[in-house]
Amino acid sequence: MSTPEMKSVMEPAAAQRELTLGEAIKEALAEEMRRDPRIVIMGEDVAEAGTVFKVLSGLSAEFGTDRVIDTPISEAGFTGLAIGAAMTGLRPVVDIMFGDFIALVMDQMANQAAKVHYMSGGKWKVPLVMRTTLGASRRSAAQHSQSLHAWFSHVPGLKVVLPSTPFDAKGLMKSAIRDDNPVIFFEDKMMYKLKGNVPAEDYAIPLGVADIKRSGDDITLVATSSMVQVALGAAKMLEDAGISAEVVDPRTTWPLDEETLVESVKKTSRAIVIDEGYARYGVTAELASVIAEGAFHYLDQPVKRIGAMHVPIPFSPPLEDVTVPTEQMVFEAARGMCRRS
Amino acid sequence: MSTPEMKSVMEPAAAQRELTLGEAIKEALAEEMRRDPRIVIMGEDVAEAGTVFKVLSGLSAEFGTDRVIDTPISEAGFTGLAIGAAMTGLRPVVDIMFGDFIALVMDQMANQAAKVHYMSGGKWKVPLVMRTTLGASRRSAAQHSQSLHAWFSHVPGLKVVLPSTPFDAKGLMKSAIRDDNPVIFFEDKMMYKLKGNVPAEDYAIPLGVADIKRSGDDITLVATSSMVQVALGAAKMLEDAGISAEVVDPRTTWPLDEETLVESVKKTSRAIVIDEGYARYGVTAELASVIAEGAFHYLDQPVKRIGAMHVPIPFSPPLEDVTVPTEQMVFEAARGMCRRS
Amino acid sequence: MANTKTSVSKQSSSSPDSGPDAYIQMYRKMAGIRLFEERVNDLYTRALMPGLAHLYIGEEAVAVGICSTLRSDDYITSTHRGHGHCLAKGAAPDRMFAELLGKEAGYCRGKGGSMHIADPDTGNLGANAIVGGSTGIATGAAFSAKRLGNGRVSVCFFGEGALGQGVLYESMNLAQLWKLPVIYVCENNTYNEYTHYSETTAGDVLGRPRAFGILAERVDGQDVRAVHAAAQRLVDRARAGEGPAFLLCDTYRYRGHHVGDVSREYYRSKQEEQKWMSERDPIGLFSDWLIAEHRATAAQLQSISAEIQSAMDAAVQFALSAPYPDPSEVQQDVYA
Amino acid sequence: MANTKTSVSKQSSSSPDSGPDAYIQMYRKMAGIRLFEERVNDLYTRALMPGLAHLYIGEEAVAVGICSTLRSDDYITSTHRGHGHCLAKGAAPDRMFAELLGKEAGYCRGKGGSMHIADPDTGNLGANAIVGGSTGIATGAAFSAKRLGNGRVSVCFFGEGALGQGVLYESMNLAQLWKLPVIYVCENNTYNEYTHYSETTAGDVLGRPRAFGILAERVDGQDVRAVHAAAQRLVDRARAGEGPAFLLCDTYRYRGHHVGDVSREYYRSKQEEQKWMSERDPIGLFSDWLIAEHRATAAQLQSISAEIQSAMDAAVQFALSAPYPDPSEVQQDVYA
Ligand SMILES: Cc1ncc(C[n+]2csc(CCOP(=O)(O)OP(=O)(O)O)c2C)c(N)n1
Ligand SMILES: Cc1ncc(C[n+]2csc(CCOP(=O)(O)OP(=O)(O)O)c2C)c(N)n1
Ligand SMILES: [Mg+2]
Ligand SMILES: [Mg+2]
Repeated sequence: MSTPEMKSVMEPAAAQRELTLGEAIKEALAEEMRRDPRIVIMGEDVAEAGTVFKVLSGLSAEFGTDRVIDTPISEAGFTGLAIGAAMTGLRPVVDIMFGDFIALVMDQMANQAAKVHYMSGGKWKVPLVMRTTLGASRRSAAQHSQSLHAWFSHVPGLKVVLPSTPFDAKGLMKSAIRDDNPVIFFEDKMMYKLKGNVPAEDYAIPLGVADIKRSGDDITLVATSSMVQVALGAAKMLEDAGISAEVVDPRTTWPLDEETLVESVKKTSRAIVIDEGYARYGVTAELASVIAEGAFHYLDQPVKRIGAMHVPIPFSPPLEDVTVPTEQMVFEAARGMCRRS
Repeated sequence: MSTPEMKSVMEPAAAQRELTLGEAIKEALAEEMRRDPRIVIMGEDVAEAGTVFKVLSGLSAEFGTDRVIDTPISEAGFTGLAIGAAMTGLRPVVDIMFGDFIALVMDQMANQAAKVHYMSGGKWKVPLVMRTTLGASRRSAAQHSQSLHAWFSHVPGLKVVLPSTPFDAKGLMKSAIRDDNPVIFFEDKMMYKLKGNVPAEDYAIPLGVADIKRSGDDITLVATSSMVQVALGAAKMLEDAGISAEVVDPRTTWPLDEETLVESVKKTSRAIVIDEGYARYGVTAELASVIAEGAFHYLDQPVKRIGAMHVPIPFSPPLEDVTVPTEQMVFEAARGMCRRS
Repeated sequence: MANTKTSVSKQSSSSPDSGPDAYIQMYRKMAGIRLFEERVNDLYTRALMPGLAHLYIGEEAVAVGICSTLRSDDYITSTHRGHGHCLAKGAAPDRMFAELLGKEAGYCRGKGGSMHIADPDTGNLGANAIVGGSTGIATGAAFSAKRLGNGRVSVCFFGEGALGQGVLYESMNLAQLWKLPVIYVCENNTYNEYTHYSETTAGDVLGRPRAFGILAERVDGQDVRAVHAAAQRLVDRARAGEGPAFLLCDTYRYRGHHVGDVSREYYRSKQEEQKWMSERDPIGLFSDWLIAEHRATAAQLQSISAEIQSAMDAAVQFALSAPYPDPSEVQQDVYA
Repeated sequence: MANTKTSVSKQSSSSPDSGPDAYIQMYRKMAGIRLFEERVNDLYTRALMPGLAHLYIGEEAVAVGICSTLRSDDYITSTHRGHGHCLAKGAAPDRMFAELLGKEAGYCRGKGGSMHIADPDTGNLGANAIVGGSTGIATGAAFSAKRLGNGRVSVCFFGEGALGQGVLYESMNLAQLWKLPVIYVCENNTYNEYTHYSETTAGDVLGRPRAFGILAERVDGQDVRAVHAAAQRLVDRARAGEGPAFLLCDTYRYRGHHVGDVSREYYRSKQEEQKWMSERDPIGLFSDWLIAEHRATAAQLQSISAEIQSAMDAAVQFALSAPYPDPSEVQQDVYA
């Protein structure tokens, strides 16, 4: 559950502290805000309400509504404002309530934030973090359930983070905040209550370093965000079926740690890529291509991709349930692949 | 240069008529507008100016400014308006001047147009065509040079068309207009003056049918939009080097004709995918994955992907020139692959 | 450029179309919405309804006052808080409940749910879960109506939170430039989720449409007769080809932003809620008036409520026992 | 909610800061922009400049009138028609030309080009090729200035075409809510590319900022003294913490939308162009005034022009002979 660099902070007894993923994110923000007065948070209902998911509860009490700022429902407007603020001495953290609403900020993020540094010949910088959500299964229907991180991953100039555990969430958030580039931080709504080990000491996890969440020999499950949990669940089922699965979490889709992915598959010679976005023209396509290219001669069958079904997410529970990858799906796919060869 | 269904219209002498790609698009629009009074065109400077690329010159004279309508610079607003109009009895064709500006309409297209039919349980329809551009090389810098069709290709409910010849452009535009779904039609700015055979008779090319633009045995070059022309150029160079390249044009990224792509690679056992969007998390990733999965046991080396370099497009000519795929690049990559094995 | 019309003609709040029957009809609709929403609350708190439920309780006079001036082929677009609009425009409670429960018999075969009720038969272009997301759509329906000459008008309902979305201004500019028959109905219920609208809304709300040359009026959104009268004028005007209008309705949501929003003290006081409920209840005010004006007796109104209650019982029962769509339907209707 | 301030105090158009030297300085800047743009035209038509060139000729009084009231650490954002703003804010012609030609010595090492000149040393946050794309950025710079208490103001230049973009309204709402020191400068040069602004702009332009409670004024954009005086008031006010303002400047672009736009008869008449050039030329009007008021002689002004001409010769020469960036630079500066 840790990168080599992080081992040291994981070992001591202090590491036994448990936080939810939501708490881990809040703690990262609070610690960084104490350290750096340039950090401000802005978004809809982030202050007294602490966001609709209550992730930021208490921050406005500690830092004041001057630093934890409620905005109008103007995603493009306050994102643009945050970009300008980031260029001129502040370090804004922007909250976009549902990942579906990033559709409203694509111009600001892709045409402005992502390009300012390059277009200015390296002179202006945009140290901005955008926090938003992804993930279905909440019966929220088509406009509140998408996982659109592939859009941002496609745009040079942006970095894209997808934490899968409380430990990672805190360490990655610290790096995101300290980064001088626009970083988008996608949080799976269904994981906010997930508990995990988070040491009390200060640590940061570098962006661009994948993590082997579980070692195995027979098949590599590359998974992102909450799909890491799904993959870990499937790995347990596979273990019972006598199959040893390695679970690799890229943690950031950009920068992408190709080497760790490829090395794992060189070892196992089979791979499934699991991501909650649409598989078509999505993250699974890139990760599968990187593996297929890097581990070509080691693969004994095609890389399998599992993502959201290519349909708008339906409201009705029995319909929604078949659109998202499950442990059972991953288990069956993996077992099939391990049997076949 | 034609699908089986289209053969008949290609054969007769009438087929010797030449049009530019821009003229072919205009002719398709004009013929459909004569046929169907529900079609209206709207966008910035589409009427008297006939668009900044002059593609629609003369249409407002024939159909009046009631059907070829200049709009304010409000991409999201008039796209939303067109969606509502499409739901209620019209068939709008919306013009987004530069493909970079689709960043402003992602909410309208991905959260509204793409989902209306599904969310309403199949009751409302959105027969809308969005025409826009892609392609670099015009020294237009980072905000006027992107090829962002991967974003739309990722969204279920949308169809995405990328014509590579005047013949295809006309036939695909007719299908796009007659389609009852939102269809985005990407035109490469650098191809408007490209000439080609366009028969005078009415024809339509179905969406979702790939076209083998050139037959060959040694390697498959899968290419989209103007990259088809690049691939054809490279194929000629390869021929001189004794290598027989097949050029396959999917013509639509969604629906995607997987079978034609896979069958070609089963024959040649080598593939390069070329698309002018960013390769990372882009169209090349999906096409390469489909091939790697479908023709796995036939491939003798990894599918190679060639796309735009992962940088904002720079203004300076010597910099911009190295960011886009060229015939030379494709030639060298293909020759390397054919030598290696 | 068009002139800015800022004058508001003060008319009597009873309108010619609203005879006694029409008023009873409006009462019936308002009570129907209230009781529908109570059932939703009940279903939700009993964990029988999946997803989120944003109740319209307290705002009934707006939807009913407006929709009672519309033809059944006129268009509306609605919001995340959309049950009231859909019912006022003619949706049947049984198929509404079925949709809210994700059942095949629902208006969208269960695919849309609470935030996406849509129905061509009643001119309902769809509720929308993107704040401000339907302003373009409503404007486009008006564009079609004008182009096709079918005399329809289009009503765009939205909360005051949508004043934060730029696309609203883009749409209003287009509507006024092209003189489209669209009415923008801003339901100012005082809160954007958990934030008071004064913290998110600078300047003067009516000044915004007026800056685009759009006729804009403000009305007491708890007075169904006033809403109806204002709407009648604006709708008639739009239908006559005189262009778009904007109607600001002051109102209040009695319940939480959604059913789960129960501890509200940190953003609004119990007293404030109590004051609205006891002094400005749209159904209470209207029934008092109906009785005082001898247009109905208390007993008549009670029997209407009783009638609706049993209709709601049946509707809920219908929805609860209706089957879910078959999972194989999931890939249907992605494309037309 | 803030009050709507609509009053415009009429003051004398000469402002206290503008002594004789300041006026000569403004003249020098305006002539400099004009001559710079003539060279751009020349370079472009001789096919020495890649890409597109949108000339500012005819609009010089706006950029100079405004920027002459700014400190060098104040911020501006600019547009596709941005050369004038950049020069007025202090950019050096040689590095501007170098950027326009894609040379390494350019402000952006050739990576930005004509539409993306940016320069931290002169507070230039960057020209922007997305219409309306910088309204948020300019507002954000004002947010920083207020937060950091550094007394800076931010000026957002945009053409009247940007009135079509919703993000402008979102930004203005934020600016007024938070009382940010930002001035929105709308350069109404009458055309959105090839379309008259009256076909794209409903209602009353000044009503738009005013609806958000923003102080808004209109000024003759061909009269640099009037622009300067109005700007001085609004900038002082913003710097004093009194919040944002909007300045509408009526102006005209003499040339095509871009250099290649030469046959313009289908959207505007030669007479119209002629009238503006002969009667409303900002440089002509200003030099007449300087001479009439004995603040300069014709000979002095001529010698200034001659000086600038030779400076431009040198600047163009510098840019033409400067090297291109090495292709290996293409992957630098994607990330900080
Ligand atoms: C674009 C967008 N941003 C944010 C949200 C989340 N959200 C849902 S309802 C709401 C508040 C809406 O307030 P208002 O428009 O006043 O409607 P009300 O709920 O008061 O009826 C918000 C912020 C959303 N659905 N869409
Ligand atoms: C979002 C967007 N839409 C369209 C364009 C294409 N475009 C470039 S300049 C222009 C006209 C701008 O008019 P205006 O704002 O009045 O500025 P002017 O050119 O008159 O200075 C248009 C439509 C663009 N660059 N960005
Ligand atoms: Mg509200
Ligand atoms: Mg203009």
